[in-house]
Amino acid sequence: MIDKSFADIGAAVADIFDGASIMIGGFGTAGMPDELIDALIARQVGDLTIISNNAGNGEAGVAALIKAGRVSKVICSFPRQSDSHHFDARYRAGEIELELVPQGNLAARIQAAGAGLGAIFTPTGFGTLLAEGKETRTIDGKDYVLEYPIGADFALIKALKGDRWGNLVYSKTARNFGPIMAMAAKTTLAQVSQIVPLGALDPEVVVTPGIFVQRVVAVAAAPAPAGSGESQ
Amino acid sequence: MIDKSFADIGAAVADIFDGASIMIGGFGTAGMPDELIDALIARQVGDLTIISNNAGNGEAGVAALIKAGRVSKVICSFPRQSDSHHFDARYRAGEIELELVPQGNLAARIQAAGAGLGAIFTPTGFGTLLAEGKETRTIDGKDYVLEYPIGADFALIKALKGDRWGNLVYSKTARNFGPIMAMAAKTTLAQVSQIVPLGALDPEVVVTPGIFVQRVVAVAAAPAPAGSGESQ
Amino acid sequence: MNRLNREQMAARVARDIPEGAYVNLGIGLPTRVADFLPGDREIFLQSENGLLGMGPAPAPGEEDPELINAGKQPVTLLAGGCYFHHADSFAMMRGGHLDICVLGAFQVSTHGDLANWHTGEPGAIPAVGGAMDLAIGAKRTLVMMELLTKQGQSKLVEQCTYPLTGLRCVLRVYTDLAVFDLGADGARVVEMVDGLTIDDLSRLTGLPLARADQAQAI
Amino acid sequence: MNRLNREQMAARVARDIPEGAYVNLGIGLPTRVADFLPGDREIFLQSENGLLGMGPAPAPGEEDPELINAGKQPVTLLAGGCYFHHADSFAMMRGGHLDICVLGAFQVSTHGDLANWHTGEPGAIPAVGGAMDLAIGAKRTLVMMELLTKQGQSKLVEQCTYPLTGLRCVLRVYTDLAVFDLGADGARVVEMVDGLTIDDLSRLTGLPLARADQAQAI
Repeated sequence: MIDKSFADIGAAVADIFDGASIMIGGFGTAGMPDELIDALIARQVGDLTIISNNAGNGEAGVAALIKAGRVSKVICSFPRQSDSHHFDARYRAGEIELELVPQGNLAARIQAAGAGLGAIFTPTGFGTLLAEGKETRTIDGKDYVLEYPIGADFALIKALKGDRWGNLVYSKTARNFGPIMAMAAKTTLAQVSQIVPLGALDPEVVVTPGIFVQRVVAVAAAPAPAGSGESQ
Repeated sequence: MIDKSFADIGAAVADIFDGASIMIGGFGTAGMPDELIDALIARQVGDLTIISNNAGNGEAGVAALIKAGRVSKVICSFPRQSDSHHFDARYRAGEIELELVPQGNLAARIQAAGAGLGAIFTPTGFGTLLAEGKETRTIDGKDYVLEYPIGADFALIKALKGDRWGNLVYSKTARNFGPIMAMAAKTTLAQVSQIVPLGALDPEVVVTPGIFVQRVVAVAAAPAPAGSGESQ
Repeated sequence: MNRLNREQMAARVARDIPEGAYVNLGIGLPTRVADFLPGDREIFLQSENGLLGMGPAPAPGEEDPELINAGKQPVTLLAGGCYFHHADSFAMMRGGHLDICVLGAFQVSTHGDLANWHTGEPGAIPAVGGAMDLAIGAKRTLVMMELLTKQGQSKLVEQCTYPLTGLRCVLRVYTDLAVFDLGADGARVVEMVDGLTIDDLSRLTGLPLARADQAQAI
Repeated sequence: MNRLNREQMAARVARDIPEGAYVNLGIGLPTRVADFLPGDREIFLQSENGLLGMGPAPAPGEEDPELINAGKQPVTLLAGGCYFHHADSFAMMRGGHLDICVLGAFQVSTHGDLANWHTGEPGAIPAVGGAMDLAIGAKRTLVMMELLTKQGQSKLVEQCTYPLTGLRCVLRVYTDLAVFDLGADGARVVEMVDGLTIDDLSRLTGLPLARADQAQAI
């Protein structure tokens, strides 16, 4: 019997190694796998390359990982936020390398990695600083930049429900990068609010098929923040 | 109020023109939009380029369109089937041009068109007849072929349910090319078994967001063939 | 001279968004356009973090941390809206499926180059988000901005001096003083506020400006 | 000499598919492997027309025309299976997510080239389907075929003469007479049926054949 669920979140991250590349889902705090990141912080691995839309905000999630000094490089589209002070400080101190990628190129490059493409000509960034030195081509009168896939050793993502085969469904805009990161990483860890019995997820509505997910960890749903309504 | 539903299937196809490129969903007969194709046949337009996985089988769907002499070119992965006699005859008579595309390249090129990519380096077909004359490149030690997007003037697809904004859900393996063709065509026509009120489709389970669909036509669900069980 | 305030600018942009349009409103000032879309017009707002059919802000106490817009503010979803992942969301944007995108800008050139992501200041931490994708993807990319900086310099320029977001992508600029159509021939004034002349605008911007055939008061 | 029949070949392949493997079984002979997968082993069958967790054929009268496999035969879906569109399906195949793909072949070369889509006959209508994607995408591409044609010619060859499906993609070939591992060094015999020698196989195939270190009877 195949059971991808892990009762122990520490065991789920136990093989993440020094120097690993790690995709982390989430857009802002929506879909940020805080508990998996906390478990990763509890392990003493560093020199990590983080691929995520943001470079952390506030004190939890990617920000906590950066604060703990475990990150040597960030590949993201939007590092600078009003509360990205942990990234800002490490970056200004020269302790973190930044590869800035337009958000659509980030999504497309992650998807390309999952789909096995060698490279893609993308329309975004042509003629800008972020395409400097990159190969370009005019196709049918439109200009494109050649971009390469972004894969990773691990992906840490957050979904709503999962089953023991790794099938996942998400909640609202917390879906964001989860499905494509799951496809692009060698090993994908999903934290979910609930592990449901096999067959409980309608096969028509599974968003991430289990083939893309290696480990599923149930975490208690966070208590709704004061003043917030439902947060399933 | 935006209402993409068409009560008259003939009106839905009324602007399809001579020489148009038309994507047609379906894998075998699953997901084949027979009623839309019948409506198209009833119009007297020809010289059509059809993009579909197969080149028709039996007497209905794409096969009927070919039989009626409306098709001058087929872009597909698998034209030859035991009952593809209408295509076979026209092809052997030199009346239909065939562009044979590996199925994964077909899917990826359609998806690339919908996503606005200029071209993609794909792993499939390298070193084969189907890549002859195409640009190739070795990336990270692996060989790829440069392939260009495939878009179309129209897509005719079959879904299970739709709403007046064009949101769609599908049935089982009848989903196949529908979602990506909807994204790649300038005008997408979806036939559905049922048009449901706005909001009746769970926003988490919509497979094709309405932005990709311009027209929705309800057709009576076909009576289940003798000896077949449920066919929603 | 009736310089438009920010609400009036947002209302002016909203007027040009037809029923049925698929629209992305950029972070900041463009977000306000939503407040001025008439309730009897069905318009589809997309947010690049994965939703289409975005509704207004939730009532206090009804916020859901997993239902936010690209500016990370709590929003709602209309009946008929839906969610999707980031690659599909940017396929909408980059694949030409959005009818209109409204963006803020540091500078826009008269031939439509856009600079809105980076001041280029040494030491500034760059952040681009979806700006470059939005700039080049929509059928019509519109900019709304005040025409002049606080120091009185024109943000409509012959050549952008800030790092570019996209080339020749902006079709129209809505400002507090005038509306401009842009193109290979340069900027044409479509509308001006009362009491302003083309000469005034040319002086303020330092640009040769033509008047569109159908130019009128805002 | 106990030449394997087709059921025995399918059973032999099935033995090598471990629990938890994600597997695509090609149209034709490979489809039969499913019948020999032990019921106590959870193995995930993928079909490129958009399903994962494929179950056995439905009972007569229970066929659903919208639930078919890549060979267009009616199938079922296991609890825990799911549906997806064609681009995601081929991402599974081409992105290296499948552990094993089992294909039929016209010819396989000793260094792993595969020819299984086209006889190259003039006048034949070519059809490729997903063959080229399957050949190059899975972590392990396996072939099952009879070693000799009806005319007695070896289908394991030094160089394929039929048009290629993929280059250097086949790792192992299961035949009715022997199992071969392929690679840059050529073919090595992993198993033979009782009563056959390496010399017999070399004579039948016309190939220099090495015996794998762990070679044994099938």
